[in-house]
Amino acid sequence: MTADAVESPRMSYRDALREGLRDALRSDPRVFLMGEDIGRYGGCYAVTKSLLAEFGEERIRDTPLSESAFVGAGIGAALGGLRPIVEIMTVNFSLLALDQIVNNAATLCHMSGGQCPVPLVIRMATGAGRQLAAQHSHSLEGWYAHVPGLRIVAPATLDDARGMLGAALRCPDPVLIFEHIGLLNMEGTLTAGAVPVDIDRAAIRRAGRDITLLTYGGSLYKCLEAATQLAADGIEVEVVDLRTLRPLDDALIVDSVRRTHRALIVDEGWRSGGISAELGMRIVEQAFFELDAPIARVCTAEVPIPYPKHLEDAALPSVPRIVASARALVSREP
Amino acid sequence: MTADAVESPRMSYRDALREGLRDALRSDPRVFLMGEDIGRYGGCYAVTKSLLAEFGEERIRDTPLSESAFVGAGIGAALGGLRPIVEIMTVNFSLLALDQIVNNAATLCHMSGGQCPVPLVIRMATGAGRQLAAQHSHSLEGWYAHVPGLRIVAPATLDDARGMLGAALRCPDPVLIFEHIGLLNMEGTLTAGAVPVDIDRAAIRRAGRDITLLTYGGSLYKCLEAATQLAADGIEVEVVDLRTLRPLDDALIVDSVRRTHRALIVDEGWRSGGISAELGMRIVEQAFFELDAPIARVCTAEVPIPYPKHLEDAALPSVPRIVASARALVSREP
Amino acid sequence: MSANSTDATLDREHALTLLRQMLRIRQFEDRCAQLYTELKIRGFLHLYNGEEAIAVGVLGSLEAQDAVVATYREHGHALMRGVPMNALMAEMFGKRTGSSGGRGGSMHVFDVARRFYGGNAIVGGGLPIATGLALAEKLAKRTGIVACFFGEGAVAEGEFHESLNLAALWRLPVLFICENNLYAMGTALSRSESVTDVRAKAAAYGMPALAIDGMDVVAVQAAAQSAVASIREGNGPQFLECRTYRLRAHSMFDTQLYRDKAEVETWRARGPLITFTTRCKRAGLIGEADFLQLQKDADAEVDAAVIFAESSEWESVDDLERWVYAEPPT
Amino acid sequence: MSANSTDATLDREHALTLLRQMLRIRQFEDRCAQLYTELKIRGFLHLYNGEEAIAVGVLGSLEAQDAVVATYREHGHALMRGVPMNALMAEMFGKRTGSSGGRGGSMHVFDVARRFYGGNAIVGGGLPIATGLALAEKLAKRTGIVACFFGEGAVAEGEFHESLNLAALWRLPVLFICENNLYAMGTALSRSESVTDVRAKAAAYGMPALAIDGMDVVAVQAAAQSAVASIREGNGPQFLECRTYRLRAHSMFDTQLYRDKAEVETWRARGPLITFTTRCKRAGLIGEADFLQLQKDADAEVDAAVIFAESSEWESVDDLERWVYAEPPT
Ligand SMILES: Cc1ncc(C[n+]2csc(CCOP(=O)(O)OP(=O)(O)O)c2C)c(N)n1
Ligand SMILES: Cc1ncc(C[n+]2csc(CCOP(=O)(O)OP(=O)(O)O)c2C)c(N)n1
Ligand SMILES: [Mg+2]
Ligand SMILES: [Mg+2]
Repeated sequence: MTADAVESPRMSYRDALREGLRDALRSDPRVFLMGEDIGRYGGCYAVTKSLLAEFGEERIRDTPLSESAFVGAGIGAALGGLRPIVEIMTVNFSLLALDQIVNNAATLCHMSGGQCPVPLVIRMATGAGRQLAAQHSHSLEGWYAHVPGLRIVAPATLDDARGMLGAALRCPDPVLIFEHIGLLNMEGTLTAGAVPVDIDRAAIRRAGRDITLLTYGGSLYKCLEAATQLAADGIEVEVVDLRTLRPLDDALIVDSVRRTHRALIVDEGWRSGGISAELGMRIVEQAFFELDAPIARVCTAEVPIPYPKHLEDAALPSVPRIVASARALVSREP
Repeated sequence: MTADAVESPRMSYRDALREGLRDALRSDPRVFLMGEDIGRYGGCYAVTKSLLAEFGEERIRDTPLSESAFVGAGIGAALGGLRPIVEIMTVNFSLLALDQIVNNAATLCHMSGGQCPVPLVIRMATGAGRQLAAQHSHSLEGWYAHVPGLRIVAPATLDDARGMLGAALRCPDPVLIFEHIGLLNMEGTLTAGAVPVDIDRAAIRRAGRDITLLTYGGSLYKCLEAATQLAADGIEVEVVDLRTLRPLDDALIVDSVRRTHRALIVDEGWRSGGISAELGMRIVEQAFFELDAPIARVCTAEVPIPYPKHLEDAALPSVPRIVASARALVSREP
Repeated sequence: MSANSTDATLDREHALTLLRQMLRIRQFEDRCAQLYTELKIRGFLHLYNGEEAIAVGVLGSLEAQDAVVATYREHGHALMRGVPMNALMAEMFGKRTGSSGGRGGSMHVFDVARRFYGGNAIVGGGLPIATGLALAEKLAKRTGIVACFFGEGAVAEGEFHESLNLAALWRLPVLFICENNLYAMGTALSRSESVTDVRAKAAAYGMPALAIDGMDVVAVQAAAQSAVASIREGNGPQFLECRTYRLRAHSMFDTQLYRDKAEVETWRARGPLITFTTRCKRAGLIGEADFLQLQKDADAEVDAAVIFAESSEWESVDDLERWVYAEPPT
Repeated sequence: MSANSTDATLDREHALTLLRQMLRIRQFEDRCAQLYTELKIRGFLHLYNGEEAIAVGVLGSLEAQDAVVATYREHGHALMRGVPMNALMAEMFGKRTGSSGGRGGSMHVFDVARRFYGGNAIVGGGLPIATGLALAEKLAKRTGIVACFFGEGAVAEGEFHESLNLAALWRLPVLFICENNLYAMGTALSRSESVTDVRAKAAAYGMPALAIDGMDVVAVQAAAQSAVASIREGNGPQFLECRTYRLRAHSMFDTQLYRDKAEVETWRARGPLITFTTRCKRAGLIGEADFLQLQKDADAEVDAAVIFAESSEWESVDDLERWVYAEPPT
């Protein structure tokens, strides 16, 4: 056994992301990173700190503020045989690159008859909760999941923070990785042997028989906390971490709901037209007659996120709202 | 009575759109139009033909190919007291202006504490069906409907093609109008006195008691045709034209489903995470126990739209697929 | 070409005014930094320390009819535009009495009565809006002009180019002010632009462009006045590059690994407040007592603003969804 | 600066080659126009009539290792890059034997074996991709260069500027070729750019830029060869503006209200085929018989391509969802 395999030290989600980047850069010379302030500044959220020193300017490329050009350049570099990892500082700025993502990355393989797969990885920070207000608090990962040709993943654990990147790089398709800013300081240890991970399947993070909570990313821990509180009342909650938003792991999702007969979806995206609606419809389409209650959702209020903490908190999914919704579903007569 | 009030001549949906523009330009000096090739070229789809001659260069403004700048300039002009109508040639190019639409138009009113309403109208052509392939065939109106702060409408009839623009201009919020390219040549007559119309409510285009078809835009006529075919078998279909995708007219939608107990959603958008999912969840949330069958969807296949006609047809919602899905739902035991 | 100011135009009154305006911004922001460590102000906080001469020089050259578009680093611009310090401080706290009702915070100060249109936190995102505001002036046949501020980092954004072209093509009344502080977060201009003379970009659109010492408030004011006059006469947009330096971190999260302490200290000596004070004293226009008095006045105003903000109410959670869509005026 | 070609460099073989290449494109497209009216080709069809000298001159200067990115007006580029006419015609028909398997049609011709990366139908959308392909060449320490074609209308797009800056900043091996045919659909360049000399845009990024007569195939080739050589040596990107004219409508839906017939006729006389043929005949390099033979050969090739396309199979509807995601190579 190598030194890497001994018990892992405690580290943060941020550190785990960095480990994933380091693994990738070390193991494949075709891999390089580009994005705004990832080098000299050390990354807006310090995820890429110290990578410039280790890997040098050619592979850790600070870009100008030109989201469309450097995302498109990532597509081109992927077509040219490299394995680019593009960091868009936050999902909020990715709107400037949407043409490249939707009209090129997502279409090239299909419209060229399979000639142009785009093995590109785009990482971006997502989510609210830090009082950054309306233009800096979007959660658009579920929105991106509408687009065929893209794969969308959201690591919620340290193992996934480290491991999903490698899986994304092995995938021949464009993969967008959404890293929730609320998780960056979360500490834990990596599971020995947890790498490689897959990016196709959901995971049950807590088993239970009374109700299924479907969630992902930053909301996972709110759901686990809600499950603990509900357990005190004898309500056994199953918590599913979706992990991938496109494709959705219908098999696991539907199987869980078939067992619990009730589903509550928790999503930091806006409610209308979010991934929460798609999850609900998948269940309706595949397990309608096994439901004992309507499917419910706890999502972000349909507002541009306001700055003050009390208003931001009121807008986002919260443990009390999750607990109350779950309780209401469970108490409904079948 | 004026000459305008006598029985209307036959005209196309395209003509009706143009009439709406003419009404607006004539009645309010603050209204002006800008967009690519709307003037000298006469509009990519000839909607704005002859307006330059009538209203002049100041009010019919050909723009450079700078989607982000001229959409943002529309926002600024609206803040400056004008009533701009911005034409984005097609929804496909609107991705280049998404930052302005989502980060500015949709947020300014809320984040300024109500000081900055954005009375901007953005029109765009949408939809597939003309063999324009993967980058020119998007139907993203349902996607846009995810964003709080925007209003999304889709005229499907001549009356709405003419009337919704005026209603949108009277609305103090940013309104996006999606005009389906498949309807442009559709002919009919305007209903006398149909203007003004509202942009808040859905409309029942055909009443029926066995199943509700929820649809909008270009798919409306496929649904009406399917309803005719099903009527021959004694299945009475209610066809709801959503008209507005944000906000959705929950009251009418839920009321219809409560009467028919069955719902089929027909949408030219991609299936996963489309407006179809949101419609389904709204019904689940509000009328679950009144459903006699799972809710079903007929949407566009999850592919970048291919060029050849047989493949494009296979990808899009079609009358046979609608008929088959409706029949399957109706035949299910309650 | 590069303009430099002479003291011929300065008198005591003018000197006191400029100094008061710069000091007011500086002291307001110093207090904000402190309030940030006390957790009274949260989110992102971007200070203007070192760049005050630009807002003071440019905005002092505008009229009430003009409009202003700024970035997330806009406290100085807001104060100069007449946003009351109380309302600004309350906005920093997120209180209902804030200039945006507390909704926006530091990055989104709005005050439509004063034609102050934000506070935009997307780099480059304000330029199209400013262009549209200018289009409205032109189409409505009004005589206002629009001042649009942005950093040199924005020059790399496509929206910058699209907007400059549109404004020049349509000869719109906009003054584009590039606050060139040499860094965009940690990225030096030489790492983001192949040609670091940003005037070359304006030239590609045929827009008159001038670079000036952004540390010299008199030079900025002189350049702004002549640009504004020309724009108001209908000669089309202009571009003003103000060369400056951000003396503090990009935001409160920045460890400044990307630049030397020595570089910062060199620039600190060239800071707009210190150089202007020295110059006015040397010219005998003001004395140390004047300076102390201005400081005291500003301090008192800041104190009062903090008390106002502290004692203001929070917006009710019940109003969270208000203003997603406009309400008819009551 | 503006370059013009001399006939000193031309010999009979070279003349015949250039003429054959231009004629092949012209006749292929003339047939496409006819097939469009016969409803065999559908969707948008953008013809290159009048601009053939550019694709012939530039692409004749590349090597197999180089990569190409073009627009929706790319039939000429595809043919010159070696895409077999059969596969190209089958693509126009949407048949399985087409260069993109029929999926793309006229606007999306791909041939990765020949490093032909589309066929992009978003104006300006190809420039970032070309920049990235060039980055791959550089990082992989290969010696290929990338030729990126676009119209003068694309100059107004933000993506144009972002890409030029990035390519210049990182000294990437790209040749940007602006096919300036004076109109973007119905919008004349003077109505879309405040400065109509597009070389000024390249200058703002310090990129060497040359404007040439895009109707003169020899001049295009000479300019392209020297630009390609310099880029291949590692001197960074270059910009070539080819001044040309679109002799037919923008697409098959265009009624051309925006320009005079007389203007079109003036340009027609300056068309690349007619001028080059005349010139070669005058110089005694070719005779009428040569010309007729080339025409006949091209016609025969086009005839065969139509037969190939007609007799090819449609892709099965069962494969509709294939290639949304990549398949492992079999
Ligand atoms: C489109 C976009 N990309 C990235 C960011 C993150 N960001 C915020 S400020 C900033 C630096 C901007 O630098 P500059 O324009 O020079 O202004 P300065 O902060 O120096 O005043 C960056 C990268 C953003 N807000 N918007
Ligand atoms: C982003 C975008 N906006 C608009 C269009 C519609 N459109 C297609 S071609 C074209 C004109 C482009 O002109 P130019 O770049 O000069 O190329 P040309 O057609 O003259 O070769 C337009 C506006 C588009 N395809 N993409
Ligand atoms: Mg800066
Ligand atoms: Mg052109």
